[in-house]
Amino acid sequence: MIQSASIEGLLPTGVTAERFAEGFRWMLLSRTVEDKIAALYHAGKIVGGVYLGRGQEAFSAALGMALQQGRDVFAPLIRDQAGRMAFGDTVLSTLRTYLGSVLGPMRGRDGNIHRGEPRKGMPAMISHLGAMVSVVCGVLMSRRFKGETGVVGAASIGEGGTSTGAWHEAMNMAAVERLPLVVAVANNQFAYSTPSTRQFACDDLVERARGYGAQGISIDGTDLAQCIATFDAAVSRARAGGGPQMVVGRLLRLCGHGAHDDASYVPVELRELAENRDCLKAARATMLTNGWASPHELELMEAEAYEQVQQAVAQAQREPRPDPARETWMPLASEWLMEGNLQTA
Amino acid sequence: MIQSASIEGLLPTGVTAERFAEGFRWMLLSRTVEDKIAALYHAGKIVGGVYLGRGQEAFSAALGMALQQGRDVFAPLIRDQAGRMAFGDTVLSTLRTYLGSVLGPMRGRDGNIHRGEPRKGMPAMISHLGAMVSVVCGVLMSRRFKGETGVVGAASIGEGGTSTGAWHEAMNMAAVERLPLVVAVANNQFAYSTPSTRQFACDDLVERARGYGAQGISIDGTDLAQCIATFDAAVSRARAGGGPQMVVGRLLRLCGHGAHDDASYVPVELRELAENRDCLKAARATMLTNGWASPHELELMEAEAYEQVQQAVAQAQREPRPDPARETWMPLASEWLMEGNLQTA
Amino acid sequence: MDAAGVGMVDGRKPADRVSITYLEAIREAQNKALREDPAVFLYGQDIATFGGAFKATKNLAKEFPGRVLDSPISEDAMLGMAVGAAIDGMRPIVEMQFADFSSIAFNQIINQAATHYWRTGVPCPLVVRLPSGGTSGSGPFHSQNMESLYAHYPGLVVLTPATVGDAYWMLLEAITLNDPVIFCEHKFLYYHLKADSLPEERLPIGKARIMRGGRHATVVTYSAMLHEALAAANELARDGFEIEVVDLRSVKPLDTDTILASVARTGRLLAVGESFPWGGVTAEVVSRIAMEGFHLLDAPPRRLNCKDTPIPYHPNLWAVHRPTAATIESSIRDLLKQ
Amino acid sequence: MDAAGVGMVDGRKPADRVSITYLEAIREAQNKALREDPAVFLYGQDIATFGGAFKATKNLAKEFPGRVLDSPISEDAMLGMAVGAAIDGMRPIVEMQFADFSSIAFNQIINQAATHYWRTGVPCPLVVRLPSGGTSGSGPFHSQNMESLYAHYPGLVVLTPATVGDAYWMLLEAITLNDPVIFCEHKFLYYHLKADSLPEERLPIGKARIMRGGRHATVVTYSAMLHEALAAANELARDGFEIEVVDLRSVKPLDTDTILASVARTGRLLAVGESFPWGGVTAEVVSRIAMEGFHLLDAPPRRLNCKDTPIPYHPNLWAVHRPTAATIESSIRDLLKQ
Ligand SMILES: Cc1ncc(C[n+]2csc(CCOP(=O)(O)OP(=O)(O)O)c2C)c(N)n1
Ligand SMILES: Cc1ncc(C[n+]2csc(CCOP(=O)(O)OP(=O)(O)O)c2C)c(N)n1
Ligand SMILES: [Mg+2]
Ligand SMILES: [Mg+2]
Repeated sequence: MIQSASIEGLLPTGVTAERFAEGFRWMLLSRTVEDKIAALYHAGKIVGGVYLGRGQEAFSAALGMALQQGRDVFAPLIRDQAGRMAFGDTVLSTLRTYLGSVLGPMRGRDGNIHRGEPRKGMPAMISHLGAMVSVVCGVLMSRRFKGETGVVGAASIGEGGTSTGAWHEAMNMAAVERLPLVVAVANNQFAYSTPSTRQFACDDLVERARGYGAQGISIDGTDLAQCIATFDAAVSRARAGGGPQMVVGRLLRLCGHGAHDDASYVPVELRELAENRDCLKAARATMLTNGWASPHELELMEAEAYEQVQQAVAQAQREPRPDPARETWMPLASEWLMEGNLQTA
Repeated sequence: MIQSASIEGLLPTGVTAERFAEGFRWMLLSRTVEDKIAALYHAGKIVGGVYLGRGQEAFSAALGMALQQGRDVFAPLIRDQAGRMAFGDTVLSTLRTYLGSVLGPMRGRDGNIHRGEPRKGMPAMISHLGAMVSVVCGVLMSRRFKGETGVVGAASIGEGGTSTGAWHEAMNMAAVERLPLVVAVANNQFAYSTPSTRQFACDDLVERARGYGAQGISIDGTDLAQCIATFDAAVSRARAGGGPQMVVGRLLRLCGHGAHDDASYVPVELRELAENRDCLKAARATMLTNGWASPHELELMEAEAYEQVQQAVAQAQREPRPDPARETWMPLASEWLMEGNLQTA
Repeated sequence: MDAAGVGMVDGRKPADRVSITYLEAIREAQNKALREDPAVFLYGQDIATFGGAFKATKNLAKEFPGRVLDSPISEDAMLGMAVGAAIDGMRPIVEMQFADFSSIAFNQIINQAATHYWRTGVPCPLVVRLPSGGTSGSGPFHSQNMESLYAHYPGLVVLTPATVGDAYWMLLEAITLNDPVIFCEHKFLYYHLKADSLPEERLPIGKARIMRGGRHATVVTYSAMLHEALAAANELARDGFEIEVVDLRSVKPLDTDTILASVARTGRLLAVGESFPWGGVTAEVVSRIAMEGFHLLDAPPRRLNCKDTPIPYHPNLWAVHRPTAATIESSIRDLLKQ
Repeated sequence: MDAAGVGMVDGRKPADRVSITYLEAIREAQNKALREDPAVFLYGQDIATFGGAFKATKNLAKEFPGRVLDSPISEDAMLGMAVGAAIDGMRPIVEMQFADFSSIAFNQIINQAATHYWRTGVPCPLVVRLPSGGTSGSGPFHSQNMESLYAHYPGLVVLTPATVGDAYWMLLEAITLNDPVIFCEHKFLYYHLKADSLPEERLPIGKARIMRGGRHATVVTYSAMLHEALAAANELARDGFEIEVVDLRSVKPLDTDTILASVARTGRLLAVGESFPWGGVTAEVVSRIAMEGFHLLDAPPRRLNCKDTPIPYHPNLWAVHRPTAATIESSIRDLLKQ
């Protein structure tokens, strides 16, 4: 029953041009959305905080693409704009949430990365890191009880989040139940300002897979082809009954923790290195080099993404904001069990 | 900074006859104490529950022996009667606690395995499994702040306790701080009634060491010589700055979870096997075979242990019980901050 | 869930049995729920083959194969798992081995389960069973009453059954609710409290019950303290005092109207709870009645809780740590004098 | 700790500065504690080089090398570690990045730290700093007030400073206490609240402060709500109502005497808190005054809390979720009519 971990460096990719291009499109769209959100944030137009996935689009998009909405479950985390959209979240839902439209999935009750649509297989994250992994386990248990087979559940986590007890308990539970869980660990070398040396003391977090009885794969998380091949394979193995899969992506966060943070704590050397590791630039270059798109076509794609985002912004900005007078303040589905509001008692 | 795990099967022991005999004495004393406590429990003389270390004496005693009271810290757990005494806890303190003497270290406020003497380097466990490991980390941090070197901290845990987030967080923290922590994982194949197959899904829990950046050793926890050699070595490595050490002992609990539990859920095969794996019997045989004690000497030792226990029982039974009228009901050390008792307000 | 199985215990009619305990009622409710709703499953430490630390799930794993599962010692993940299953349409019942260990699941309960419906509009129907409260010799970590903590957070229903019938019917109703329910079972009642049979009538969740009518004072309480309060009322009846005893049954929602109506009759209020004195159920009850029933009160309201220390292990200390019939009686006597 | 550094901020006299914020006072108190007591150290996420999510520890890692440490994202172990260090003689100050994340450390706080002295006789002196309370746009998991949870459990001191001076002096005093202290700092006050300098006088922990005298009604509150209450009192003063405003400062212990004395003067009580309505500080205050000051009250006491839902993210919703000067004012007006 127990799978030992295999730690692989480079995978033969076998990724088609179409699939690579699809990944590139999600990455591009994600970057475009987030650049816009960052600009809106600095213009004071955003409600609450902004946390970007800059530099992590390849890893995230590949995970989202490997899953099937309507069948699978995906609990994204902070830096998963690309993966969310690849899984089915829309630009409009994103901007509605950030701009505070009441038509967004959280109706103004929660915001930014906390948005989700559980009925569409995307649980809404709570802030407490690690807490969503066991929730995905629960959806998978539910599917098993219902006799649905071939369902895969995925959850994202940062390297910092692996220090939580919640993450550990969920990984262990998934392995004990041999659940079809894929956990994507984005090791972007920082948790807010904290470098990995203050976060964990093994060489590569993938070394933890074996201790859970999960299969572990460690990859360069900025290489789109490798990400696609790896997540496709991990999802297939999980779907086929291979038990939990842990994919660790080596990355660098190409921005601050949030839009408020200039990341001045990141050493200069690393920041310089960083720009050369921008996964979007790399994927764009691959598109060109392989002739999968001409410079003009790429420009068109970029313009298209930009246009899509502009439209969503315009629409979300026109939409109503939450109206406290129409808000029901009803935390229970069992409405008859709500007492009158104590405030005015 | 990172140590990779080494998983070793058999160790050259190099354990002297004296040291082996010392271990045997602690084991014998522990078994004698616990047999008495179990008898008292069934006679209705014990306050609260009783949890025994039967079958785990070798593993526990060896850990306690490897440490030095006054210098080191040891957070024992449920089945550590042998290790507690080897570290400095006494038969009398044990029986005072179980028999409810107010002169016991917990003064009737807490009982049985929850007793401790933090000032003597033995924190008092709370029931929540896993929670004591980070407490030991804290004592070690404290010693480091104070500039004390060569201090080792040890914590026990069962295989079931490794499923807690608390354990994970503490292991990781210890590795990040490279603390001189020795964690003894007693894999006795059951957590209460739950077999290991429902608890974890790796082959051997020692496989988790590497993922923390700790050194891992897996041994037969019923072989006293191997236990002594292993813990001596692990404690030395930790003391010398080698960072966290994880020792996994393969065991079988030779009793119910508590004295109330007949362990009927343990499969018959395993129970039969079990008797042959009684570490005390094995150590006794080793003593005899090697001529380290004659049958007569062993009988004397047994009689002596019995006598010691009987005396402690007699004394503890004569001692006063907690008197609620003399209890201060003072949860704060800052007494002036206690409000009057609300009850009679 | 229909009432077909009413009064049936272990498949036998109550007539065949001498009595049914509070614990058996809990087991039987789970049995019935498993029988009637395929969405129900049970998850907890040692609950399968072993039937649970208190035997609240005895035989259920055998009767419902694959639906009663042993969990690892991972309270946080247990609750996270339950939330995931619940939002996907299942109705998990999670047993904490002791209420005290729910402190590890605290985050998943208050932040994940409790907020889910409000944040997303998707209900999160699950029940967390908490074996609660003090029994002699159990000590600080196997005796806690946590209803006051959970009731503080929005989005939870917190139940505290005090009778065999309520243990049965309220658990069954809890399982049908589309919200996370914290079900506080009192360990002291598990074996001690017996009924001849399961009552056929039930009171819905959210309604308090007047357990004993009276006109001199009202005691509002719940769970094990109900029985201490009833004993105190019996004692006082000898001296001609008629004490009304209200069983809250659920502490959130809290049935203020029933308490107000009682205080309107008696003019005097004592709130009794076994949990810690700062805040909690008795503070909520007394403050509500002070606000909404100020002019009904003929004397200052009173509270009685356990002492403000961890729960002591030794029976000598434990016996005076929590309220008892004797301390309740003496508190009522003082109240009657005012 | 002596008072040598009084009024000194970042090594300069207050005269050199325009003002000092609530946040700077917290930083300065930690600075002074680190300077004067070698047993003090700081532990938390991103508190070293980065100076913390709110910059409450800015520059301290540089000034006190090796004594301000970044922790992994492990709130349970952070608190366990602090307990171990505390019982070994150190005085750890743990920063939670947001109060809300202390739900992960909950078990170590209520069961390990809070019980330690009572169980073993060995004190456990540590401070947990909780950046608490709502700020616009922060949502359900970055806005919580958890003082009511922690105050419920025996063995903890729970502080809720509302002024720059209290933030400073109470934190310093907290560090010297031999008990675990939950220090609830309000994020809304961090940058908004300024004082010209640190006051030289201080009130000890455990004493409430009458922030504004009055004779028509008493408002009892704490933390950020103090400022809303003062604004409401100002507004009412225009109409000739003199409202007495009591700042609790510490919610456990809770200074009942000061409240009683105030209610004796005014005959009317409103308790205001920002945490959830069920239980909590306002319930405790109202129930105590109902019990101990019943005959002092000329009208039923009142409470005002935030609404019984998770804390909403959108400013439109957030603005009406918690009490404000306007809702406090209207509640006082109603109270005055009774
Ligand atoms: C349990 C918990 N503690 C603290 C936080 C505050 N926090 C939010 S994001 C973050 C850093 C996360 O780092 P990592 O997991 O590496 O993800 P990254 O931000 O790098 O994508 C922290 C500490 C939190 N959300 N949850
Ligand atoms: C967090 C937590 N959950 C549940 C329990 C109840 N409990 C006490 S002992 C035990 C089994 C422990 O098993 P293991 O860790 O293997 O130790 P062993 O008893 O086998 O020595 C359980 C579930 C607990 N003490 N703590
Ligand atoms: Mg990171
Ligand atoms: Mg075990």
